[in-house]
Amino acid sequence: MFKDIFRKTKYVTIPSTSTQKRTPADISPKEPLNISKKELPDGLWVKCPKCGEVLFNKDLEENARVCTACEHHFRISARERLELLVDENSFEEWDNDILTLDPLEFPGYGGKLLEAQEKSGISEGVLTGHAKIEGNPVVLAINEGNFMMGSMGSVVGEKITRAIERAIELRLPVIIISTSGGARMQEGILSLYQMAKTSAALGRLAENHLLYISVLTDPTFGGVTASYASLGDILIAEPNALIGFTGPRVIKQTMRQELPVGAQTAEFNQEHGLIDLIVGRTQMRSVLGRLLRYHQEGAQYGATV
Amino acid sequence: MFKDIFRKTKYVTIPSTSTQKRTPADISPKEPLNISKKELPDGLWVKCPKCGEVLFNKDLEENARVCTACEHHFRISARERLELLVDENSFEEWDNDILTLDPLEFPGYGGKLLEAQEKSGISEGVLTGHAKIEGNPVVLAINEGNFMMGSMGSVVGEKITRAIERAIELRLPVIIISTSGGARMQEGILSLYQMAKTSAALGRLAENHLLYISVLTDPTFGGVTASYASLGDILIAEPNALIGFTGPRVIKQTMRQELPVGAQTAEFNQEHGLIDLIVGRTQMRSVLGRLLRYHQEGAQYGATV
Amino acid sequence: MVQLFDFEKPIVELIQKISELQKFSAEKEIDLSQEIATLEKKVVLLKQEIYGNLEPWQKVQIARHPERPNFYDYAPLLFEDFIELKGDRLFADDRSVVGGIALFRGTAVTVVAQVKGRDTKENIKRNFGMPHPEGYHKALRLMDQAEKFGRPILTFIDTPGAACDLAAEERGQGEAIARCLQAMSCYHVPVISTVIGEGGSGGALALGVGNVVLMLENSFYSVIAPESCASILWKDSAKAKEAAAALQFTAQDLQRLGVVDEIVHEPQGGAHKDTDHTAGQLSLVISKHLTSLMSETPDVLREKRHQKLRSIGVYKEISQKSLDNFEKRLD
Amino acid sequence: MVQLFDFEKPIVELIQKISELQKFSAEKEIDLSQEIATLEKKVVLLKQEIYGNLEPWQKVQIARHPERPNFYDYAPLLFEDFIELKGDRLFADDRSVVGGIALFRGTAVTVVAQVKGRDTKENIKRNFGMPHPEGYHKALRLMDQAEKFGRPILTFIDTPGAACDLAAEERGQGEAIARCLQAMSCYHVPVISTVIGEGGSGGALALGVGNVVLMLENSFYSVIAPESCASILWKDSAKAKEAAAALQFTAQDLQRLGVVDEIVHEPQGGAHKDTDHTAGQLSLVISKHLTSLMSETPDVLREKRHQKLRSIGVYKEISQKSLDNFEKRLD
Ligand SMILES: [Zn+2]
Ligand SMILES: [Zn+2]
Repeated sequence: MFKDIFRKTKYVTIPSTSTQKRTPADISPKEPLNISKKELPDGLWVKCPKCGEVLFNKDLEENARVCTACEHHFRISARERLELLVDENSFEEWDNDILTLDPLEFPGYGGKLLEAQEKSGISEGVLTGHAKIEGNPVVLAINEGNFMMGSMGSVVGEKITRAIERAIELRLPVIIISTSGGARMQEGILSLYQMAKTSAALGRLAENHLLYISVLTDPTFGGVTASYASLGDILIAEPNALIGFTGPRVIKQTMRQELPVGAQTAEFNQEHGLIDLIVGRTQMRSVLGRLLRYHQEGAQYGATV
Repeated sequence: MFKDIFRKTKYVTIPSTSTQKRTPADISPKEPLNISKKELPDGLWVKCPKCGEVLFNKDLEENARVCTACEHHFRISARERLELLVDENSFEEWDNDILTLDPLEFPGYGGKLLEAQEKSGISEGVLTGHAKIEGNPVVLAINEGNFMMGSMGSVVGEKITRAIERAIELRLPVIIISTSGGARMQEGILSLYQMAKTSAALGRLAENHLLYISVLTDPTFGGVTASYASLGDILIAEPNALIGFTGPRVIKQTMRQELPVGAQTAEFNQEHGLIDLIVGRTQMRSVLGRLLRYHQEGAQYGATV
Repeated sequence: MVQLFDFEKPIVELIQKISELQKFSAEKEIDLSQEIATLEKKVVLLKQEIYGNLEPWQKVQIARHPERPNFYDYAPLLFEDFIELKGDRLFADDRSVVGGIALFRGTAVTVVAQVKGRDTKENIKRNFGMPHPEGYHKALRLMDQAEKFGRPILTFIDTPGAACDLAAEERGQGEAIARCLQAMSCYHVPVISTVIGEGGSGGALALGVGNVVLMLENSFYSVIAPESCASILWKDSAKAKEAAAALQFTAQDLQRLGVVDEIVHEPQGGAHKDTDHTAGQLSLVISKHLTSLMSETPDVLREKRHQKLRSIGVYKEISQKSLDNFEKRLD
Repeated sequence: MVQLFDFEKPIVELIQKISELQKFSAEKEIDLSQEIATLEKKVVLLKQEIYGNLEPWQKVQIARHPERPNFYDYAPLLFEDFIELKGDRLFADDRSVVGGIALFRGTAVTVVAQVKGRDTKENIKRNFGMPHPEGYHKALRLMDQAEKFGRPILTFIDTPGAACDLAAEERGQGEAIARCLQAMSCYHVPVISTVIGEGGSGGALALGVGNVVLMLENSFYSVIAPESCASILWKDSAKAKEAAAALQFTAQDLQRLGVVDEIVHEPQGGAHKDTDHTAGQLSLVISKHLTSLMSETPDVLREKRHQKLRSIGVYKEISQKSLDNFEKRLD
């Protein structure tokens, strides 16, 4: 059943934004994750959108796509993340045979789905499966930000729910790595209730005393923040990742409230008591590995089920 | 076993303070509950310390010692409160045979105890027992503010703990009515750990799915706020009662912070989400009766023990 | 005076016309009773036509009607007693969420409801019915207590959405909602959630994880406000009407999609035309479901609620061969 | 340079005298080795006498010594790994309370500790080691997780007391502490609480509900700060020394009173004279108790902790006859 399905992204991805300082307006549901995809002539160089440093693409790859000058974390795909985190050849993908329908026949949804599939190279906004991290078996779900902002419709909700249910069967810990604009409006109420469905599954996981680590990456918002992404026993964020419930643009539009610089960053969230740990991408594997080890079944003194 | 042990207070109690507006400095651990006891020649008249109205003592008694002009709640003794709350002849006192020792041989403690006993007419700072409120059986504990500020030493902690333990045996709800300056320093660490002891007993009560209503009256502070008084399923306060952890005088002395007028009142606490209900003394019996009725054993759909 | 919608104007105009005719008939002593009777029949038909075929956007308008009854209007009609319990025990008492213990047809229940204000002053106090995290923490505290004491839970949903300001972000709006979802899904007591007005997104769903989900006929319950949807999709919030149709968020839509179990009838024109009648309908429907839920064991109740949630979603599972083809296309 | 206390001055003066004699002896080439040897023996005796008979008030001074090792000094010496976890998930991360998951001699444990600052800047950040409600909420969250995952809990107490300001009152300081007390008393995992510096009142007790309570030799643990006690009783906070004696709050007193189970030895003069040694002692004693606790079943552990709490307190039960006499006296 174990199958290596890592895919290489085919393009050098260069976000075109040149914002030097992180302000909350950097993200809104309207903004695609990779703002543009320009291929440099030789594909060798990338300019850091934060510090402006021009980086060897190879150096960037080797540094987990974290700027070697300023530690800016470039957005990466679910499969890139998988490759960075899990033990080689340990990933077994689950439920990639569940495909999205258009139950509301929502204007334009069909086209958007096809486009997202082309762009991301995967069938939906989350990758789920079983893997090992530093030898520790774990059930893993990773949002794909390139797929309609990683938004949650019926399929994302179903795949995450099934992954959690299998973790309960297998008595394994769960790690979910979020990148999402929230619930996917094109599936209406069905998307909204995926929040309840995934949360319910996590409720069962918690009652089974199984560990759930939620890793929040840039950006995580809306119905995903308000469901599975916030329900971790341990919440880890990548540095400077924007995390919140309402996007800054909506706050500005509806409340006429301009968020201060630095609002909704990982650091802001930690200051306000909402995040356990901020972990740089290059350290993530080690920290997850240690946390999994300290929660191994049998390591416990006597969990009270 | 049922025994009517209501006692009438022997004096007309007139607090001498003439503060018109409630400010936090009204209470401190140094301040006795009834600031002075002046007997008016005929004992017929009492002046309201809040609005200054001169009231017929008889009218005041008939109105549960609540000022008929401004609704100021006069401080009352545990036995007066008992009489106001429970069904006639329904009170059975428990554990009045536990007496206080002076384990640290603390300077002046022995004398203070005797004085408090003389003044309050009871042996310690809490009255416990079994009673009925509007026909609903309940275990009741009432702090006696006249006994060393209702402070908690070994005996108060032990009596409250025993009352809770008996409630578990009898499967009865518990109501504790607090008036206290906090832990009693003259018994040192033993007083401090009464906070843990009473909280532990309430933990068992909660695990048994038995109702605990905590009624906070003026004043409730320190180690009592930081233990049994705050652990109610439902927290009820009397109007304008001062409730807090640190007394306003200590805050002023240690932090050089002057509390705003109205701080630490029941209303302030409710505004800050810390109190469920503010109930005037004349309504207390009815509200407690209804709450007890709605929590009767057997009324539940299916509590999950 | 009750505020009128555009779509109601033909009815009002016709009624006005009748009254003019009556006046004319009286003044001029001309018998127009037959004509008037015909017109009055036409009013009935017109009402049936208009109110019976409300478009989604019209329902949104009714659901947001400033005189639409809120929880405080229904409470004294639904309950023999209601003891309001306040506060999250952490930070504040959020007045956009109201809760407590009520007596419903003789059964003690825990009630949690979202409440909008009736005027500007009250709306400021209640933040226009948009709860902050402390509102959800209060809801959670009261519902946890219902679970502890085996008391059924009734929730009433009526919010444009959760508060969307800096304060809400600072205090963890997302987690507050998520905790409600998780907790509600795990309770062993009957939970009935009723949408009585606006059901705005995650902020509404936080009280919506019922064994039974009910909706008043003219309420709506949506993943996103129609204006925001239009603004995101078509960069034009004025296209809210189109968005309202696309989102399929009426009670009838949601029943079809398996989210709503029963629709509670409103008087013609909306609940605000007759609060007593609406409350009576609500009471009947809630009572019927509560009786039925209370006949189940706690474990079964919980499992059924879970299964209900579990089943929401539309997708297809494809064969391995189709999958291979699909993947080839992507490569 | 390490700050000196008055009571240490005779030792320092004697050491200075010896060094003067040595200098004098070297300069003048006079043999004073015998005199110096005698004086050096006297230093040892003087140290034993002074440090071995510290009065309560002197222990308070050592416990509050600005260079007394805090949790962050011990952590790398006690644990093979320590992953700090922050926040209460409600309002803020309180830096006067530090917690996380640590590896202690191969066992994963949850650690919660109070931490004072080492300088003014850090003290402001850590509020002088005085936790606000969010600190206790964080502690509770982390300890609840330890219970969930069956992980032993180690708490380290070092606070002058819970924060005593308006903000603390607004956010429910009393309830926050009470919730810790109740939760800790109900856990099924081993809980070891160690007072490493100041144990200030309810704010300290909130982390003190252990199966085993340990105290460093020169720490103290009191129902009230001696200054406040003196101020209340004798209207004179300068009488703190007398209050310190009356309150009986040293490790030795608390062991006698049944609260403290074992005293952890400090190097002569206090922990700050040798942090490594103190950490080694701490590790040994904690390890011994942890091993012993982990051999019990969860239910037994919980019951024993409960019984320990249950037994704290001194009072007498009198006969009915004595009671009658007592009541007569009061009538
Ligand atoms: Zn850079
Ligand atoms: Zn008055």
